[in-house]
Amino acid sequence: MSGSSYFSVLTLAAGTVLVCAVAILWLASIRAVISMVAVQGASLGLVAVVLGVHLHDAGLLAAAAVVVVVKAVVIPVLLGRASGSDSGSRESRPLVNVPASLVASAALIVLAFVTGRGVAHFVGTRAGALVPIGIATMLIGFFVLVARRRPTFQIVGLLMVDNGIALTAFLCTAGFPFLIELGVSFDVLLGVVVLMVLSQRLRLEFGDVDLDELQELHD
Amino acid sequence: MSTGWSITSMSAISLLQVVLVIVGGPLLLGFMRKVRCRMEGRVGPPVHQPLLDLRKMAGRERTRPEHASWVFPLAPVVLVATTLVVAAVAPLLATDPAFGWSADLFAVVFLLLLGSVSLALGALDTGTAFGGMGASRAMTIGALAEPALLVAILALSVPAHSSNLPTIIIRSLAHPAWLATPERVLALVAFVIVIVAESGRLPVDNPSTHLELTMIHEAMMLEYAGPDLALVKLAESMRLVVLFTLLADLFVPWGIATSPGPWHLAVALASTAGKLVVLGAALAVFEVTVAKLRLFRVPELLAGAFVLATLAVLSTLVVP
Amino acid sequence: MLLMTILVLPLLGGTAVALGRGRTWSAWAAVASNGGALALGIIAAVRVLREGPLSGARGTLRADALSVFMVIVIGAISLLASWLGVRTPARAPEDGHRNPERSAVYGVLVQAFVGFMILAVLAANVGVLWVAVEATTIVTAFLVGFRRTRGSLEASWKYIVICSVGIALAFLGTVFVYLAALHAGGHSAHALDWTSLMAHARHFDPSLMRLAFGLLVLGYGTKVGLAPMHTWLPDAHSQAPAPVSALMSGVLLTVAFYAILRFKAVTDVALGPGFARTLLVIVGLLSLALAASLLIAQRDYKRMLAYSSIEHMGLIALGAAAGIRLAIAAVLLHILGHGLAKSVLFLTSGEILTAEGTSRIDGVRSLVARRPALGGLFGVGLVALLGLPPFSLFTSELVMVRAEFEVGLGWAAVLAMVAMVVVFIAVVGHARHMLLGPAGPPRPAGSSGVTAPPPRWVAAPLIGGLVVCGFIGVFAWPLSGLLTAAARVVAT
Amino acid sequence: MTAALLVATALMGLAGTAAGAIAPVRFRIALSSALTIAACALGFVVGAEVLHSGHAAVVHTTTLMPLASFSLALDRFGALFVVITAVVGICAMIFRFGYDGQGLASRTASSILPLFVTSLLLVPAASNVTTFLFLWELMAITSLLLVLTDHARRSEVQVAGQWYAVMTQLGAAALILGLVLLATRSGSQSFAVIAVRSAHLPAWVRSTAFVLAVVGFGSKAGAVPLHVWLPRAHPEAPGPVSALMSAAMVNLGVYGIVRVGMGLLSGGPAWWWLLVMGLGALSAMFGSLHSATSKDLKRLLAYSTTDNVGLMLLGVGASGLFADTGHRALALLALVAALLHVVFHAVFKGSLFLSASSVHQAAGSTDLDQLGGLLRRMPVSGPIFLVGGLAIAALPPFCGFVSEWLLLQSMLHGLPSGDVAIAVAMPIGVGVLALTGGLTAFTFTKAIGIGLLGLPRTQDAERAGEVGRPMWIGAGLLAVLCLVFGVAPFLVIPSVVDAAGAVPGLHLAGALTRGWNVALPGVPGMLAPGLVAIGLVGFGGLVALGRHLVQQRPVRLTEAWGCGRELQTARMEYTATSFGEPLTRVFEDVLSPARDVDVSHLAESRYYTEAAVIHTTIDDAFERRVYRPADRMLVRWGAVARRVPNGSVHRYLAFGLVALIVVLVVLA
Repeated sequence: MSGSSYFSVLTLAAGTVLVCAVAILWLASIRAVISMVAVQGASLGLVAVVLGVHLHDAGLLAAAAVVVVVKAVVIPVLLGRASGSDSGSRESRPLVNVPASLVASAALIVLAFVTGRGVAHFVGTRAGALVPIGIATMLIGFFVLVARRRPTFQIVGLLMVDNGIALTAFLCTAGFPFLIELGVSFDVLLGVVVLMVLSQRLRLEFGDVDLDELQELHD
Repeated sequence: MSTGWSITSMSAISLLQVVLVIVGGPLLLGFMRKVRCRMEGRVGPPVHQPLLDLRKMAGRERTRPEHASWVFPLAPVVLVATTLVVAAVAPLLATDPAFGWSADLFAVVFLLLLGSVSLALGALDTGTAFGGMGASRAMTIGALAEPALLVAILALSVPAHSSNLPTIIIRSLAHPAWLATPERVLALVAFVIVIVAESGRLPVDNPSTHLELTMIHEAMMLEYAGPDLALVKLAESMRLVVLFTLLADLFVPWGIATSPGPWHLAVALASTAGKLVVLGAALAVFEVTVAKLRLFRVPELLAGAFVLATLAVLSTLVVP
Repeated sequence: MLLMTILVLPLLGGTAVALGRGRTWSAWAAVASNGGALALGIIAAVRVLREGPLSGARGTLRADALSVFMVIVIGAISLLASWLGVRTPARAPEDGHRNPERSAVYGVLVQAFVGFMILAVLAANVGVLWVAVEATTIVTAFLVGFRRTRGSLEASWKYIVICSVGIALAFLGTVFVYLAALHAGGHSAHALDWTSLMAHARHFDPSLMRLAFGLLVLGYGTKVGLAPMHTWLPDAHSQAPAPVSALMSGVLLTVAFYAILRFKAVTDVALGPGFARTLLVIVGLLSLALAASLLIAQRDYKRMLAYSSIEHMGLIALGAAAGIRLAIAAVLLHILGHGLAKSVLFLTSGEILTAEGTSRIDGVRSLVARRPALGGLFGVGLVALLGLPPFSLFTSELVMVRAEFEVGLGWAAVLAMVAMVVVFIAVVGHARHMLLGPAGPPRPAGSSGVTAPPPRWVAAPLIGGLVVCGFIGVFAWPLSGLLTAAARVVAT
Repeated sequence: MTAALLVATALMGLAGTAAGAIAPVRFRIALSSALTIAACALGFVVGAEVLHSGHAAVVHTTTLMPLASFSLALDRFGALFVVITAVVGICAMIFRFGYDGQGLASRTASSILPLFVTSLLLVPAASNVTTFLFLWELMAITSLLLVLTDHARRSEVQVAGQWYAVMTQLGAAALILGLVLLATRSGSQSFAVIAVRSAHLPAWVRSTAFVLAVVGFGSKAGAVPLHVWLPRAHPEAPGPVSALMSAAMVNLGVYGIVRVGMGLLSGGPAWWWLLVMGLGALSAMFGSLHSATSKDLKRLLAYSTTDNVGLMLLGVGASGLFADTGHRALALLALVAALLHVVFHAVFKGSLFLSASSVHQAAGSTDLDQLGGLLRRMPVSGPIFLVGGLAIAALPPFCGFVSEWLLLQSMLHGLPSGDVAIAVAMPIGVGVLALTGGLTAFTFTKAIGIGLLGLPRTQDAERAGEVGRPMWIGAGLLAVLCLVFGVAPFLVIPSVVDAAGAVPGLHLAGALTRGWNVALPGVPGMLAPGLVAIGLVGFGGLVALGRHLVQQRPVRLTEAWGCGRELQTARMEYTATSFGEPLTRVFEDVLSPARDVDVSHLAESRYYTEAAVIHTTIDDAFERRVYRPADRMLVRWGAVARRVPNGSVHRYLAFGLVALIVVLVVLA
């Protein structure tokens, strides 16, 4: 792969991750959001593949495979199944409405680009220059956690934070040693599974809940 | 201490002082009563009437309220004993009675306080409302008089660098200029107020009243009879004499015997008698002209005395 | 081999529970396995002191004095917690009777929890440490929600979401550290080993390390319960079954702090001591202020204990900020002392909850008179927790204050002291209402079932925990060598 | 030798604790008390030996106190306090053999009491910061637990315990900060090293440390305005404990101020000592005023402790002031006066608290308005209280008189020194001393007169009888000491001079005693307490004899006359409230008493009154104006803070997002 095409593919993939993040913020339907998550996972995998090919790093390719399997296939499927019963439900009254969320996400992206410049500069590679995209994805994910009421949205937000960080990691260091990468992915998977189980249990015991109804515990 | 005093002469002086106080007390009271009566245009009883009263009381039966404990009969004894101890060691007639070195002004104050406390306890022991009332009022006044008294003593002690009575008197005899200093005058006024208050005279207390709600000292001795009553009355008059004599000796020490010898003593006796007569007459005249203060105005009087005494102390520091 | 055994033992206990389907003997087997871990930890400590750091599993595990100290802390508290946990599953309110399957799940999860914590402190590699800490989150999420009440599910949700985010931030920090290590010439396979990090730290890029350590403090600080990401802690601690609360408050928090401590050492080499100090002072004071403020009007005694944990984590952060050996030794002593006292308190509060049927402070009265054993334990535990002698928290707090003054953090120590006084006032006020007063007539029968005092075998480990806490506060010899050696690992 | 004994003291105390914890119920009290007495006896021997020889008893080990070391070094100054504690401890423990009230027999109390006594004994020996603070806090927590002994029966106990806990912790925090500041700046924990190096510390460090120490120790000593716990906690503690607290524990506050101010810091500027004198004056006045108006016997005694601590602090402050202006002999004199007052206060307050507990046990109350007539019913305990009361009122021939006299003398002789600070401070000091002296006489006239004399006011008081022998022996020993020290102060003064001489920089040319008498070197005249006693007894005997001779008929018992009342009943007696009423009125502005009048009318007509009840309650002004508002502020703050974490996971996550953004912005 030539240098410039490598970089444009990389940019495209990383950009897709960020665009998916913004899209998730925009969308209200849970089913659409889950498909966006799948796209985001796939793009993340693509980033890893491109980097792996470029650097001739077998470990990175293996990691890419794990990422694709876990984040683009398993988790979306699980999410879809878990929210099967209420897959038609929507985030009807987000804590921060969609226009304001989009403005906020723009601000977060600016913030990420300002604060990520130092790291990008330090990494020194062309891939490294894309680090702010990872940070921005993470921040938007965090914002989803803060601004959305549905349990599924929070799981998605968590995934976005994770994807953002994973993207940053790939771009910065071309990934961790494979075993650790595996452990990390496994942890993420388990975490999502646990959350899904919990949300199911919540629904079973208390019916359809918004998370901000969970305010029984406080001082 | 100045030399030349023998043990015998010192003991003799002490004995003389004790006798003077025992006999002089009632006589002083009688004299004061006479003066008052004269001023009020009455003849009044003879001067030695209080002595006669004491003798009569001594012959009566002793009684004790059935609920009272041993404190009740003990109180008059302690009251008299404290006064006698002061009379024996304080330089009333001469600068060196027996144990004069131990005659400390602060100690004198605490001894007299012991007497007051024991009388108050005796009054409380009767369990009557009047006993409690008298004790409460007497102790309140005592508590408030004490600061003024001690600070006044401090003012007198500072120039002499000692609170030892003979030392103060001897040093002020040696420095007559001290006597007219502002701190002396201020301390004198404070002293007088305190003595009036402590010994239960007008305007603080009216010793001749038996009007129930105005009594202070009288209320405390209501239950005493016979020799006990005599002791309490005697002690009251003795304290007055002791305080007057000390006042006179501290502020106008001339006449006090500074060396042994019958002549000196005779002069001292005469001068002391003269001072007592003057003081007694003055107090009697004063008592005729004022009315009794309300109980709750008394603290103001004593606070005034305290301020004067404090000023006295401060002026000892300002005026070298 | 030794390290591997320590790591595997609790898991063996867990296997036993699984095989025994949660029957009582298998629960006791788990207790024994935790005891064994403690004993082996002590043996490892002796060996480390004599021979230097141990390693195992082909370099994946490594134990220096700090690690073995943490192993001992984990061992001791897991022993206590699993001991009291023997009868916990039977108490889950919706069951009424012993449900073997759930007992087994409970036992296995607890043992896995313990195992992951041991892995975290024995890991030679930062990445493994991260994986282990994240794993504890997942395992405990089920334990927090074990009672399946609305409250416990809510707590469990908050716990896992907040901690996952936090730990993700720690991962980002780790990524940056890795980046710095690679640029400083570390080999990718071992660049994240503690030894390698410490060796190359001098060449790390300062601005990157600043960002990395900031993220690490924020991220691991979430698990430690440091403000502002402490918010999961009171909910989770108050809803989890008592032994789980005890484990979480007693060791999980400090295992996460162990990570901060390690990274602080790296940061100190890279940046000098000033940066990490500033950061830790800020979070420490923030946590203290917060804990003090929220304890004043606290209404739930388990939450009270949880906020007290936040307070103590703040103190530990301040101690670590001082950073000198004395301070670190005191921090470690505090970790052990707090772990013991807090776990005893949580376990006791579990017994109180079972006996009284409420965790509200105003629902519990005259405990000392009505239930002398529980009231006494709770009272003595609070005395220990408030930093009064002879318990070790007194000594460690005093030494931390000393160390703070020595490095010029006297002002922070003064503020901390103010917060501690407020905490003291608040806790004493609450404790007074709970513990003191007349026994009065027995409560109406409907309110709760158990009135009998806890059996001896329940009281014994609790008393033992407090006795140990007092012992290490008075006597220096068994621990001071290990403490100084451990402090030397991370303090300059 | 002394070191070994010191260790033995500690071990004996711990054995007492063990005995209290594990001995069977039948032997529990006997065994733990006996071992505690043994510990006190050993402590007494060590203290006496150190006082006598001047060789410090030194114990040092690194086995105790992790990350620090345990170190004791008992010098003469500390030894004095050990001896005091030992004496009070022995008497209190003897008392305890017969005392069965207030839950002191429980296992908890039996095991903690010896520990409390042991920590009291060891605090003055501590010679490094960690050891000192450890023992100090041990003393605080054990005493707190002992105060709480009777919590189950009276809710006041809980309140008292809470006040005590909070105030003692405030003090401890100040103390920790002050001592640690001193230790780190001097580079050593050891008191000896600090004492050497502190002179080179910057002035602000020295002053800060001193002020913090004054706050810390002042709160333990019960100095106003840190006293609020004392009038609550001392009365609620079981008898022997309140005696130990009032007679031994508060002393250690004075000990600490002297140890830090004069020992570790070797004296300081005049304002330090004016501060101490100011606190002392305030405490003395406030304490004596409140004790004069209290109607509960133990509360009255507790306020009187504040009063007496004030006098001690006056002496200590005067001493420091003199030392600062170079009057070393005067400084020593003032310190001796203060320490002598510490000794005597321990003796009379110990006997007062113990006999007040006897009264409590016999008559079931310490409310003076429920007592009366007890002197006849308690032929031994009554006189013991009487003696203690006369001693505390500084009346000859009892011991309080001697120390107050010395205090007055030290102030008198300081006056001409020409220093402005002294010139202003001393007259005020004398005034305060005098006022409190008068008020104390008032107070104890009331306590004795209302409590012990007259008619019993309740049936319980009517039925009261003498308490068991151990109780009056314990209290009686102290009462005997009141008299012995009052008549023959030369027995203690040289030791106190030695103890005060251990404070660096103070020395006295000559002795303070001449034969049986107390005399200042180079000043004519002296105090002859022995002579006064002989005079009183002699003249008293003569007067009594004379009375007997003039009237030999037996005394007739009569109904009290009372200006002609037909029937004397206890309802007509003056109560403590009415006794204090004139004083309450005089100081109305300071005390601001609250009066409630409940009038119930006859059913037939509301113009006729059936009964009128007047309640006068006097709150502590500092409690009302300072502590309660502070508490309210804290509560309000807590209520505000509680609203921030509202349980919403979104809000919690928002905290995190903000924190993350801050981290990114600041650090990246």
